[in-house]
Amino acid sequence: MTRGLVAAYRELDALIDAIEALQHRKFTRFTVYTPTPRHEIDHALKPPTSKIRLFTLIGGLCGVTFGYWIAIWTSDYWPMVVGGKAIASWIPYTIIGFEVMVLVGALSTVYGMFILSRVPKITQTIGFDPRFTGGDFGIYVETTPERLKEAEDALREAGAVEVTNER
Amino acid sequence: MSQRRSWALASGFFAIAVAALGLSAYSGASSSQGYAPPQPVNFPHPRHVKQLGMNCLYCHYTANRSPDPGLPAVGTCMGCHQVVRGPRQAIQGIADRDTAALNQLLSYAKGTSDQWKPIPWIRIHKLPEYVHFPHFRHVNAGVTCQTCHGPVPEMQRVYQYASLNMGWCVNCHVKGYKLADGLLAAGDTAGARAAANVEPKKARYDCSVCHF
Amino acid sequence: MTQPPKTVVKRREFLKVLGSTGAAATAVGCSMERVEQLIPYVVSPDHTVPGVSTNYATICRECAAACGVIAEVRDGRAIKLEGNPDHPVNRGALCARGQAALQGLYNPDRYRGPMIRRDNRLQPATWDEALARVRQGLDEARAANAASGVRFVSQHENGSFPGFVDQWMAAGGFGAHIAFDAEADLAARAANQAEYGSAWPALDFTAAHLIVSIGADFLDGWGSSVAHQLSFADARAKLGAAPRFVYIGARRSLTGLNADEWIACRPGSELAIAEGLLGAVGGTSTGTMAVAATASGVTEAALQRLADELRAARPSLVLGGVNTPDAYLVSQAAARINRAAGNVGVTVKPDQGSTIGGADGARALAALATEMNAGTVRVLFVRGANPVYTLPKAAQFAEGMAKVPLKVSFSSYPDETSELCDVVLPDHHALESWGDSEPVRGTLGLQQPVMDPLFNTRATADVLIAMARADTAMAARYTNAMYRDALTSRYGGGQGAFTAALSTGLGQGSALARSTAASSAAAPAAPTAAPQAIAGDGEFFLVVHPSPALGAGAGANKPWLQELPDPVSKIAWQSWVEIHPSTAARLGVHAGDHLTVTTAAGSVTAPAYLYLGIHPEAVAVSLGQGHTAYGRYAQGLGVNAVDTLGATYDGGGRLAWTQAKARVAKAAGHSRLVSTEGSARQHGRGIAQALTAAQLAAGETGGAHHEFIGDASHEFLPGLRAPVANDAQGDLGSQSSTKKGMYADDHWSGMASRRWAMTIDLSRCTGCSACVTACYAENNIPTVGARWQGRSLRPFHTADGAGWDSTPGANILKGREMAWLRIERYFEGGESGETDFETRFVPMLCQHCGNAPCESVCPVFATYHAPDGLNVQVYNRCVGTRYCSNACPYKVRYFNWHGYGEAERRQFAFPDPLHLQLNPDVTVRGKGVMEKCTFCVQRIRDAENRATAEGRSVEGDEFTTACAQACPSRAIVFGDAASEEWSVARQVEDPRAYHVFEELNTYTAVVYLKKVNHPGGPR
Amino acid sequence: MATLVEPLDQRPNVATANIQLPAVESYEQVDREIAGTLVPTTGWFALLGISIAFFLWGAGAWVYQIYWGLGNAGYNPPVMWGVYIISFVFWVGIGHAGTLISAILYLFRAGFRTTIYRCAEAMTVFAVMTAGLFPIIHIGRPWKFFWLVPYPNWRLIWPNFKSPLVWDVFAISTYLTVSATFLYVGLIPDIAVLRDRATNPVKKRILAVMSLGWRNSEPEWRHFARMYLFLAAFSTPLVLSVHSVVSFDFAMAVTPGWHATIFPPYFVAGAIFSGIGMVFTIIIPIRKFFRLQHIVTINHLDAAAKLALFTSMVVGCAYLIEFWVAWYSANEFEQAYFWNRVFGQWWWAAWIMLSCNMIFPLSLFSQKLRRNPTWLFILSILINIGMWYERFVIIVPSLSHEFEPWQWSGYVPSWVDVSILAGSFGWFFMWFLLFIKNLPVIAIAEVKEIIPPRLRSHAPVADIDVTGHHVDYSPETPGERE
Repeated sequence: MTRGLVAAYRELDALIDAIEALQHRKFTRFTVYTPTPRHEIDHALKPPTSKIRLFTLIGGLCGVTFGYWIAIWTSDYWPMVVGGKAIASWIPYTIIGFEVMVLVGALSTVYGMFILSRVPKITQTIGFDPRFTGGDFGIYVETTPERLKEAEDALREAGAVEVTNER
Repeated sequence: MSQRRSWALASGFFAIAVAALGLSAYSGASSSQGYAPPQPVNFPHPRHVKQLGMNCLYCHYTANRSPDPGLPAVGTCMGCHQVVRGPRQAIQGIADRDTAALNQLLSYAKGTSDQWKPIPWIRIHKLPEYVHFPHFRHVNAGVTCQTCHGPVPEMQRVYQYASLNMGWCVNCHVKGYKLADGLLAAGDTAGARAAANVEPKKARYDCSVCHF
Repeated sequence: MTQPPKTVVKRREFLKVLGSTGAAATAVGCSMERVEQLIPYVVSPDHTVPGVSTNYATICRECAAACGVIAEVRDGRAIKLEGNPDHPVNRGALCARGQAALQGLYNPDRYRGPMIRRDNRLQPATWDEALARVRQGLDEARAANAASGVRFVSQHENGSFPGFVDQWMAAGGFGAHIAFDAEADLAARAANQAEYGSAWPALDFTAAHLIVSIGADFLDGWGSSVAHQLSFADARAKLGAAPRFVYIGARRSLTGLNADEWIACRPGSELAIAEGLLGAVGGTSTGTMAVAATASGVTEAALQRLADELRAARPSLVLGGVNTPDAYLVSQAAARINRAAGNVGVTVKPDQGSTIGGADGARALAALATEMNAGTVRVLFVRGANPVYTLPKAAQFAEGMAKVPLKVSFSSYPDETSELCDVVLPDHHALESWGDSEPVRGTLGLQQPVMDPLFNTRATADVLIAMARADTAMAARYTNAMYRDALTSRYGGGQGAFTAALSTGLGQGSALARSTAASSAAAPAAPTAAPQAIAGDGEFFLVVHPSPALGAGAGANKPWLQELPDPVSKIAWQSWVEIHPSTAARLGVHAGDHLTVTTAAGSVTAPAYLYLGIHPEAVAVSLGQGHTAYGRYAQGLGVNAVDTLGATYDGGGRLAWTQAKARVAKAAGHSRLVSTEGSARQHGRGIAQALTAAQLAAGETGGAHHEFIGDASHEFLPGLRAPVANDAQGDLGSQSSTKKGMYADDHWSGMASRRWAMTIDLSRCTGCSACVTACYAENNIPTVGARWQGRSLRPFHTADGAGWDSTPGANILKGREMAWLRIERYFEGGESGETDFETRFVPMLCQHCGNAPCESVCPVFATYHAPDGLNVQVYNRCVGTRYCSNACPYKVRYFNWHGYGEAERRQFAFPDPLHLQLNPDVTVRGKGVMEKCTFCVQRIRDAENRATAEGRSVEGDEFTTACAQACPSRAIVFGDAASEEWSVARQVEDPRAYHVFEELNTYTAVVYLKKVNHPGGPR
Repeated sequence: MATLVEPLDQRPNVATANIQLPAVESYEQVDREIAGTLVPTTGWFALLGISIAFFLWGAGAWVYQIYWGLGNAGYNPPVMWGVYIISFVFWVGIGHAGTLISAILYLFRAGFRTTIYRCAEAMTVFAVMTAGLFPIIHIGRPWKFFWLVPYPNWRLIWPNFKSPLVWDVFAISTYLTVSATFLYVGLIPDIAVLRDRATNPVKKRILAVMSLGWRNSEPEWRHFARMYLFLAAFSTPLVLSVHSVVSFDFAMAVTPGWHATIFPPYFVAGAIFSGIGMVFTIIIPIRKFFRLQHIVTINHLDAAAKLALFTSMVVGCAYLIEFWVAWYSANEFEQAYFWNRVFGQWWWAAWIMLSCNMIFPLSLFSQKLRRNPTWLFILSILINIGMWYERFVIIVPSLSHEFEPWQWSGYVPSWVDVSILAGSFGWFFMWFLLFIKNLPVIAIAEVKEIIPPRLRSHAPVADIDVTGHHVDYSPETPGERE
């Protein structure tokens, strides 16, 4: 059974300090909120690179395969010559292949983003404060009840304007 | 929660709709297979073909000579029914005449032959005007009537047996017509057995063979 | 004759109207939602198979030539006319006017039954009423003791009918019968009769080394055009050895355009030239070259050169047939030249001449008009002829009619004359009635009904017989109840032989000659001995000429003929004034500016057409338009050139069309010419290629096909290679390739073994356009030029059609004519002031390319390449992107801009009963789809089906396309280029063969053979 | 303990073009000002009404045309394509700027895109929606349009994948889907902002659904940025391919004036050019009436103008090359056609095209004009006209002056053509107007990216930006409120 704290910060450097403080105190399970992506935060968190590229690759490959397949298969299914061109003529079919690759690739990329970043989310309330979409930065720390105090201190030291208890 | 369910529902409906569309398009749901309108004269095919063993070509007399199969003129009917008319008892297990149908016929054939009126049959098997289907070419190729028109000898009221969709035509043209199947459909089991290993007869499937 | 009940016809028409909408609106079998009835025969007739055509041999009555035709009848309705191959005159060919006879038969404006004038309006009546009215009129005439005041005017036709009417009139003790022929060159006939002893000797162009035509338009209306054209084309087909053709005249008619040299003379000076030539060839002549030169405005040198040629080239053929008052003398002189040059019996064969004769000209009618105005005429019968339209105002025919107590018309159409009549007893159409003709002496052409009468009409002959039998005085002489019986009884061998002869439409015997009494009254008055100069104030000679398509006006109610661009000017649905560009420049006139042409007799105003082929001192107007009645297609189009003519007649008694000088003034207004011509020059693009005889002899190809600079040279590929050319991947080219499907030569369908192709010999083609109309008839092509078929100009329109573009030919002005086969007419030379120029005619149709640019761009395979070499258009698959047309270099694809096939649309092209003519084998295309020449694929498939049914394969030259069948020049040859059985396979090997735009690598299946010219100059 | 006196990170968030927004101090201000633009005004309602009226008139004309047949359009065979295909290419072209700005410039890290890309992207989506209608409008049997789409059917036949029109179907639908997706995912964080600012519960609920529960958490941002990068990487070749495919509609036919290998690059350049033209036409009034001059600054317009100038020169170069090739090919058909295009029948259209696309844009060499919104607006209108006429000049003269002299013709549009063209503008602006009052027309999150974050050590905004570079304040530094 874990408890959570939500801390709000008005300044970027305060947030960075808080992150560093939590890391220093070996807190691992915390989420950072920021109105806009900042490199300073990445710098502080050093997160792993996103897995999204896999979705893109697989989607793209499926797409291009399907594109070529549908064109070639239908041509051979009922062979009709037009303009003295080969019945299954791969050269123009490259366009079909390409377009379908882009379509499927792009859609699967978006799909990947949804999967990885867990949107669509059902509820926004837990561990979140509306002001994080406005001007403020924030941290949501999940921890055991006994370390709750320690976490709160760390957050406040770093200059949290407000720290609230979740649940 | 509710959101997720409603989303699932929405996308589910969408998927079903798309599938249905695809299926209907594929199955040719737009065909009028099974169309069986009442005819001005309720002509009993079973009586004539099955019991009396008349040949299709007796009435549909140009099916082997012309693109049009031909319809019996009133004169053709009256050829027999000048004599064969009115009620009579069942004999030799052949049921009583269908006097109702007979009277329908006679209502068109009152008086002398120059006073007769043609029978306005309701068309059932209808290909669009841009398709050219030469009956005689198919009949001469040995395709039995029942292959396309179904068990007409069994039909008290004729209905459209096949879908008459393009895919239906093309399948036979490409895969070929199996004489055995045709004969079987025509009820000639012996012939079917004999023709068991006759090569399927293919036909040209170029568009300009039927569309021009 | 079979008697199929109307219901059958009704059913077919029902199907076809569905056909149109069906094809347009419902491509997924939704047509089932319509409940449709199948109406069988009541008693099925023998000899007819539903859905299979029956052919009947009969006679074409569109002009005096009386060609033999074969009528194709399907389920009780005639759907196509083709020439009768056995007929001595037309040998299987048929001209545009003959083809269009069907639209006379199915004309929507035909009288549906007898009419009687009540409260000054023609109103439907029963036959009994109408006949009673006529009988009453005759009795009154007799009672008044003025039986001679009963007169009969009929459209003269070759055969027994004129004689029959003569007899009838005689039997009743009535006045003379006038068998009127507005177009026939009676002067030439009279002159021929006098000089050769034959009204119309057979002309053998092939035997001649030089052809000189002095105004004789033997290809468009002068005598029997089809017969002449067959012979002329054969002569031209001798290529190097072909006769040189010199045309002398003020205007280059279609015939003139086919000449190697044109000597442009002043109208009226033809006689002087003829006399000059006559002298030069050693005949006894009054004229000299010098006189001729001054009179005609042609240099003496040119005439002298011609004379020398005429002396050198023996045998030659000189034809004289002008429209001036001198017509008789010119024909006479021409005949004498032939005699002097020893052509008689060689190129001119009096013994084989046809017997056309006994026709009366306008002069006879004018005389009648005088009588009518004098009030001595009590009853007037009119059949076929339309004097009120064809006679000049000066003759006062209409006024005369007003003074006649009873005017009876047998006309089928509400023309100007029958509109003035009191009783209309509509005649059968020629295709519904019995008759005969004597095209060649001793040979009888038989005319039989090919279908049941469409409307409540009766054959005039039968009506006359009935009237006679009802009349005590005449009854005795009419034992036969029907005209048919009269014919059979006259026929040697009687009933049986007659019936037998019907199968070919030809028999032995001779038609009933006109009784002397009648013909003396009708015979041409003594030919005017003295030449008449063409006078009148005004600086321009006015040349009036019959139209190749509309004749003197009879064709104007047939949409096919209205839609057919004039072979010379390429203008349709319109009248125009031809004026020479230099003259136009002088007057500041541009094409389309309205010109008023005024003579003493009257004036007409029409847009100007700048034409190199008209003498600079002359303007020309065509006959045929300007009807005030005669049905929806004729009425209110253009002007009637007769309005400018006075009552001047030529030696044969025909109205002298070119008779006066005229003032020409630019009038207010401008209207675009309804022309199908884009540019009249080919800009060196090698579409119509030609050789000189010299080049041909030297074995030159005549400036090989036109190429790009630095373009790789192509070996000539007459569409004979595999169904399609090889592709980049080599799939289609390599024998081993398994990726060819139906396109493999060894495919079980065997389709790829055939290669349908066509050759068109430009040295035969005369541009007569018979093929165009044949194509309309065969392929259900809609006519789009009628005034109500235009597009909408405003979003909202009123019932009276305001808001619609109702200019005649509105669609054609927008370039939307649908002719699958068009004749392109290109001029060569003549730009830099010289008089003479060359004309090349190119029939342009879908080339069925092996590498068709149109196919690969179609998104839905609506057009693609069939294994047997056809470029197929699948109407029901077409969605109408029109991309194919953009890609087509030949621009031979046509789009259905409106619902031309939908009865409920104002643009409907087949108003009842015209739709009965529609060919059941061809889909009526719907709105929004592309269409084009199919090489008559329906005929190909039909031949294949028949062959299969008979367990054989299609034989060489077994069938041909509609255009090739009709062509009176035999210029078009169609067939399987892959098999030596077919003559087309030999034709394509001709050294003159070329493809149009060969450099585009399209590998067309249509091969043109270069024209061969015989330029002038010393030889 | 880190301080930001020496920058934490040398990698800038965005490129260092001088695109700062000194007049924007805080994130809250961004939210406030941009959310503030969403209040409907009477002027907006008026414009919307006009657009809908135009749209309905055009739709009516189309129904009329379907009933009576295409004959009521101005087609004059052999000119079988006319206003509809011209407008199709025109609108597709417009549709290219959006993706260019949002994708290509993103990859190039061109910072001036930040404030205009949302607007351009929306424009793209609606322009492609408009363009997509025209092929359906122009075909003879619109009710059969679906036959171009490959789907299993009982006819057992499929579209012809060799036909450029089928390529179009694929290219356009792909492009519409991808650019719409691109627009939407870009909107998600901004919708989240609106969601949390919304007071009206209903509106809040809708926004909640649309924002998919976005919370601005760091992992979300991480995947988002990655996805955005890949989408951009996909859209870049896509945007190039789409107009290349459109150009194949012409280049694949043998018609003189069409059959040219230069067409794909030529069309792409033209498309981007016309797109930027339309962006100006749209963004300049917006920044004025929404009072956003301090966010969409003169510098941004200046940079975009340079891009317009560049593409204009590419297009102009293509025009000249066409003439040169016609001469050099010694192909008389080409030569005749091009002569006829400029000095013949169609000289007027050709000169409208040349002056609007090639000559007037040269004025952008002057910085004064580049920084003059009024001139940019006027010029953008000229560009739109010029680019419409470019397509006119490519399509109509080619078809009217082809191989067959006998079939040379002219072309005059009919009232139906014009109505439907007008209707298409109504349709386009209807959607666009609805968009700008319901969703942020400036990307909130990305604007926040380029303004300095609030820092505890109160480093004055004036002289430091997050890139660690110093800003020089010249008097005409843009952005001060008007």
